[in-house]
Amino acid sequence: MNLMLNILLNVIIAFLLGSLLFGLQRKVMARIQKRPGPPIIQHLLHTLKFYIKESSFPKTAAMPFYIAIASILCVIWVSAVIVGPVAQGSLLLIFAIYALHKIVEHNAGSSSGSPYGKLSCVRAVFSAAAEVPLFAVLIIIFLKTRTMVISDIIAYQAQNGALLFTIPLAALMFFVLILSKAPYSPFAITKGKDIISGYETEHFGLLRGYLMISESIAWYMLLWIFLTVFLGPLSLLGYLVGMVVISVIVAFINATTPMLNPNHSIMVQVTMAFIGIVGSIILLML
Amino acid sequence: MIVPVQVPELVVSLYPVAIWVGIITGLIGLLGISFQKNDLSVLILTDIVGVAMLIFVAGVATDLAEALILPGLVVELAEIMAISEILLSREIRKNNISGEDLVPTALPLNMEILKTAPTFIAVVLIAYGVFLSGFTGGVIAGGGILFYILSKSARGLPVELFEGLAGASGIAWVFWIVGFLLFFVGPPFWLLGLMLAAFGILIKVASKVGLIGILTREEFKKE
Amino acid sequence: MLDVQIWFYTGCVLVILGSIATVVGPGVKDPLVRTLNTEIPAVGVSLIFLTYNHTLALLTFIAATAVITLILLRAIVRLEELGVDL
Amino acid sequence: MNIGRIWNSLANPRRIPRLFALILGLILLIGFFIPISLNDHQLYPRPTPQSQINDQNPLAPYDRGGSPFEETGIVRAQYPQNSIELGQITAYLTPIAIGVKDSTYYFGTSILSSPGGLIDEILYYTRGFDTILESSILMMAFVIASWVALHFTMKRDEEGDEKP
Amino acid sequence: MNETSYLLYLISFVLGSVVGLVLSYQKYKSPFAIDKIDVLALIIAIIGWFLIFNSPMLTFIPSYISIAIGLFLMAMVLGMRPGYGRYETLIGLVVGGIIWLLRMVLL
Amino acid sequence: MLEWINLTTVSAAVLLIGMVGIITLPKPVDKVIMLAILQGGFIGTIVAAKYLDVAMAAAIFDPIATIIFLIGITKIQDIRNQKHEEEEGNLA
Amino acid sequence: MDLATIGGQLLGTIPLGDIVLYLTPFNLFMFGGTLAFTTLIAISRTETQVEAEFGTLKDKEVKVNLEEFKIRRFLAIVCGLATAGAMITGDLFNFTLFVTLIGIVNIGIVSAVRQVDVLNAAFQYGLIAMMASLPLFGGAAVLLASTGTLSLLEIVKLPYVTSMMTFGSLLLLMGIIGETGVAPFYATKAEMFRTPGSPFILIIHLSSLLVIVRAIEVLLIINKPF
Repeated sequence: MNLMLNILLNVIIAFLLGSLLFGLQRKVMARIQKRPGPPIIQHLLHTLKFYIKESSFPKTAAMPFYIAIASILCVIWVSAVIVGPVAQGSLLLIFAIYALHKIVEHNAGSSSGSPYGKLSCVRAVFSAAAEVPLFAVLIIIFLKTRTMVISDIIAYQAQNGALLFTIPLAALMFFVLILSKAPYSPFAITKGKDIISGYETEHFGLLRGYLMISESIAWYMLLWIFLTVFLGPLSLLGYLVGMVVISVIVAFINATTPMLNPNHSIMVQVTMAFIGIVGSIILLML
Repeated sequence: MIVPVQVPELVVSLYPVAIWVGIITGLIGLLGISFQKNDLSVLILTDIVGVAMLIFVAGVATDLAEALILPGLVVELAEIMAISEILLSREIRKNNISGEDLVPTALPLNMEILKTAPTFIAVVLIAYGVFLSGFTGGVIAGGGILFYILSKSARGLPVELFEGLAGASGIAWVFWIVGFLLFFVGPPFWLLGLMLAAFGILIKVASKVGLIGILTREEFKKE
Repeated sequence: MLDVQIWFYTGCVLVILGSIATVVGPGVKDPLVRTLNTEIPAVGVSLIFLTYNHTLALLTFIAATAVITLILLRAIVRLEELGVDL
Repeated sequence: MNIGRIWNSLANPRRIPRLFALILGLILLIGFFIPISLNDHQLYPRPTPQSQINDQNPLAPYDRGGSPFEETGIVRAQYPQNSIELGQITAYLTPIAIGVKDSTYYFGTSILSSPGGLIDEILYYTRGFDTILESSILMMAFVIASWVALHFTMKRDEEGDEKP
Repeated sequence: MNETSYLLYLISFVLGSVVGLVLSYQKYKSPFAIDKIDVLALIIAIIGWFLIFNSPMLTFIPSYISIAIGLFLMAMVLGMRPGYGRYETLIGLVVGGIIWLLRMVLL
Repeated sequence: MLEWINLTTVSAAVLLIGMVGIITLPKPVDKVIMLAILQGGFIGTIVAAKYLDVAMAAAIFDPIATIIFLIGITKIQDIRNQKHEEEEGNLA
Repeated sequence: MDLATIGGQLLGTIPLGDIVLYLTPFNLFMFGGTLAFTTLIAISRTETQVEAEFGTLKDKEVKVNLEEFKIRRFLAIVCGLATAGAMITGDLFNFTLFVTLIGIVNIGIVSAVRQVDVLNAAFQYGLIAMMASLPLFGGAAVLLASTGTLSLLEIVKLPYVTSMMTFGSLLLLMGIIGETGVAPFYATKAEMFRTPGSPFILIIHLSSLLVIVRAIEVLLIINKPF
C-alpha cells in the first residue's frame, strides 16, 4: 500500500478509536457512579465542536509559542503513529516522542500566562520526574528481548510467548504510566479539576481542537504500545478488544479512586517504579 | 621508543589506590554535605567533591586523561562562580526587603606588598601566560590581571571596561571556533588553526578570569 | 621510582586528611577556616598530578585554585557583611 | 513517621542536595567491592612518570618525537583517519620555544604548552570539540555570574520598586 | 479485516451514533424513559447486531459492507441520548449472540 | 639513615607539618602561616621533580593565595569587630 | 551487539577528529525536535503572569523586563543547542560536557529572576549540578580506564562487560539524574518553574527529559546486557 495512504489511514483510525475509547471511559465511569453519562460519541463530538467555535487568544500569552505548541502536540503524536503501527521502528523513538509530549504539556500550561496553566506546568514538571524512572521499563524489555525495534519484539513474542507473563512487573509499571495519562486518574495531577482544566484552561477554539485530537491519538498509541509490547502479535480485532478492556479497567480505577496530592502522586509512582525495577531484575536473574 | 605501546606498570599499580582515594574523598565530602545545614558551607564542601573528581580522572594517567582534567577544572571553577553569585543575590534579596541600603565595609589594609608587588607580579604572570598560551596560559594571565585589579583598590577601573572585556572574550571565542573548523576544513593550514585556537582561548580565558577582579573591585570602590 | 611513590602517597594522605579536616575539623563552623582547610586537599591533588606528570594540568590547577579561593572568600566576606544567618 | 510525610518532605528544595549527596555517597561505596584495574591498552599512552626528565630531555615530560614541519610525532589517536595532520602539532615548536629548549633542561612544560605540543594536539585537534564546550561552559558561567552581579549584587539601590 | 475496513467500521459506527443521537433528540423530549421499549429502535438494534455477528450468512453482499451496515444500525440505537436505547441494545446483543451461537452449533 | 634526607623526603615532611598545623592551630592568621609552610613543601616537591617552570608559577601564585586570605581575614575580623561594637553600643 | 537494535539503522557519522557524532533515526528525531523547539523559543515573546493581589480587587501583572528577556533568551538558545548536541554526540566525555553545559545554563535561566524562592531553588539545583560533576566526569573516567576508549562506536564493539564498566555507567547515570532532576530529586527543578518567562523555562524541561532518554541509549550501549 502507498505509504502516505497508510499513514493517513492509521492516523485517522488512531484519532477515531482514541476518541471513542475516551467516550467509553466516561460512560463506564458514569455508570459506576450511578449516572447515565454522556453518549460514547461525546468526546469525538466535543473535539469536532471546537473546530466550529471562535478562536480567541489571551492577551497575556507568549505569542507564537502559544499557537505553535498546540500544533506541535499534534505533529509529535502523528509521528508516533508513523513510528509505531506504520513503520514498527524503535521503541526508544516512541519514548522520545513521549518525552516531547511531556514538554508540550508543560509549556501549553505556562505559555498562556494563566495561573492555573502555570500550576499545571509546575505539576507537569513534577510528574515528568515521576514518569521518567518508568522508562526503566524499556531497559527491562531490552534485557529480555535484546532489541528495541518493535517488529523484532513482536517476532520475539511470536516465538517465546507474550512478555506479559515473563516480565509482569514491567507491564505493571507501564500500566501505571498509561493510567497517569487518563483523565480523572489518581495520577492525572496536570489536569486535576482543582486547577480548572490544567494546561488546557486557556486554549480555546481551534487550538483546543488540536489538543484534543492529539490526546485521543496519544491514548490510542499508549494502548497500542502496551498491547504490542506485552501481548505479542495481535490481530486488529485483538487490538480492539484489548484496548476496550484496558480502557474499561482504567475507567473503573479512575471512578473509584480520588486524585492524589502532587507529591504523593509522584512518590507513589516512583515507589512503584522502584519496586518494579528491582523486582524485574530479580525475576530476570532467577 | 619514546612512547610506549602500553601503559607503564607503575601507573597500573597505582590506579586502584588512586580510585580508592578518590572514592574516600568523595564520600567524605558528600557525607559532609548531607549532614551540613549551612548553605555556604555546602558550597565550600562541593570543592572537595570536585577534588575527588579530579583524582578519578587523573588516575588514568594518559595524555588523554590530562586533556580531560582541564575541562573538569573549568567546570568546577565556572560553577562555583555562578552559584556563589546566586547565593549572594538570594541573600541580598532576602534581607533587603526593608529597603535599607548596605554599605560595604572599606578595606583597612595598608600592607607594603599591596603597593609595590602587584604590578611586577602581574606583568610576570601575564607575560608567562602569553608564552604558554592556551587554556593554562589564559588562567595564569587572568590570575595576573585579577591580582592587579584586586590590589589597586583606589584606582578602580571604569565599569565600561566590563562590557569591553566581555566583548573581547566573545570575539576570541569565535577565533577559537574558526581555528577548530580550520583543522577539519583545511588540514594543510593546521598551523594557522593552532595559532587561532591557542590565542583565541588565551584571550578568552584571561579576560574572563580578569573579570572576576572587577566583580570584587566594587567593594573597594565604595570607600 | 621511590620518589614517585612518596609524592603519590603524601598526596593521598593530604587529600584524605585534608578533606576530613574540612568536613569535621576544629573550628570549621567559621567558613573562613573551612576554606583554608580546602587548600590542603588542593595541594594533595597537585601532588597526585605531579606523580603522573600532568604538569600542564598542575599549572592550571594552581592558578584555578587561587581563583576559586578568591571567589569563595568574596562570597564569605559579602555574606558576613550582610550579617545573614544561613 | 508516616510515608506521606516523608514524601512531602522531599518537595522541599533545601533537602534535595543533601539527599542527593547521601545517595551518591552510597553508590560510591560500591567502588570498594568491585575489582578495579586499569586496562593497559589505552589511547594516547605516556611514558613512565619522570623517565623523560631523568633522561635530561629538554622537552620533558611531553616529548613525543618528531621535528617541526618534517617528521610527525607519535600520537595514538582513536581515529587517525579523521585527523590527517596527526602528529604535526606535537612536533611543532615556536621559534621562542626552540630558543628556550636549547638553553635549559627544566622548562619542558612551558615549551610544549606554548602553541604546539601534545596537549594542544589533543585539546585543539583530535578532541577540539570538547574544548569548545569547555570554553562555552566557562563563558556561560561568566555571563550568568556577571549578569547577576551587575544587576543584583552590585546595584542595590535601584531595585526598591520591584519586590518579590 | 484489514486496516481499510477497520476504518470503514469505525466511521460507520461514528456516523450511526451521530444519526442516532440527532434523531433521538428529535423524537424524545423528556430526559429519561424508564422501562419503556421503543419497538422501532428494538428492530434496528436486532438487525444491527444480527448483521455484525452473522455477516457470513448473507452471501450475496461482501461481509465488510454488511458489518458496516450492522455497526451503523447498532450504533444508532447505542448512541441515543442518555437514558434511551439501553434495553434495545441489550436485547439486540442477546438476540444477535443467540443466532451466532446457533449458527456455530448447527453448522 | 642519612641517605633518607633528600629534597623529596624533606618536602614531604614539611607538607605533613604544614597540614597538621593548618588543621590544629586555632587562629586564622596562624593557619595562613602554616599554609605558607605547606606551600613551601609543595614547591620543594616540584623542584625535586625538576619542573622548574611549574615551580616558578607555583612560587608566584602561592603568595597570591596567601594575600587573598590575609585580605579576607582582616576584612572579616573588621566586620566582626564592628558588629561587636554595635551590639555593645546597643546594650549601653 | 549492534547500534541498530537500539535506535534503528545507522544513517551516518560526522567525524571531528576523535569525537565522532553519529545519527540513527532516534538521534536524528531528537536532534531535529530540539532544534525546532529552540527556533520557536528564539522567536517567541514571554507571557505575562496575572496574579491577584491581597486586600484589593486589582490584579498584578508580572512581566519579564527587556534586559532579563534578552539574557534569558540567549541562555535558552544556548541550552537548546547544547541539548541538540547531546542528542547526537558519540563520545562519552563530550556527552558529559554537554550535560554539564545544560546544567549550568539551566541555572542561569532562572537566576535572572527576582523571587527569593526561585533563587533558592536555583541555588540548590546548582549545588546538585556541582556535585553531579563528580559522578559525570568520574564515571566517564572509570569507563575510559576500564575500556581504554571513550567512543561509543568503539565501546559497542567490545565483546565483554566488566563490573567496573557497570560501576562507571552507574556513576554516569547518577550524574545525569542529578543534573536533570529526576525523582526523587525533582523538587529543586520544579520550584524553578514558578517564575514567568514560559518559553525559556520550557527549554529546561526539554533538555532534562531528552537527556534522560538519550542516557538510556548510552547506558544500553555500555552495558550490553548479553
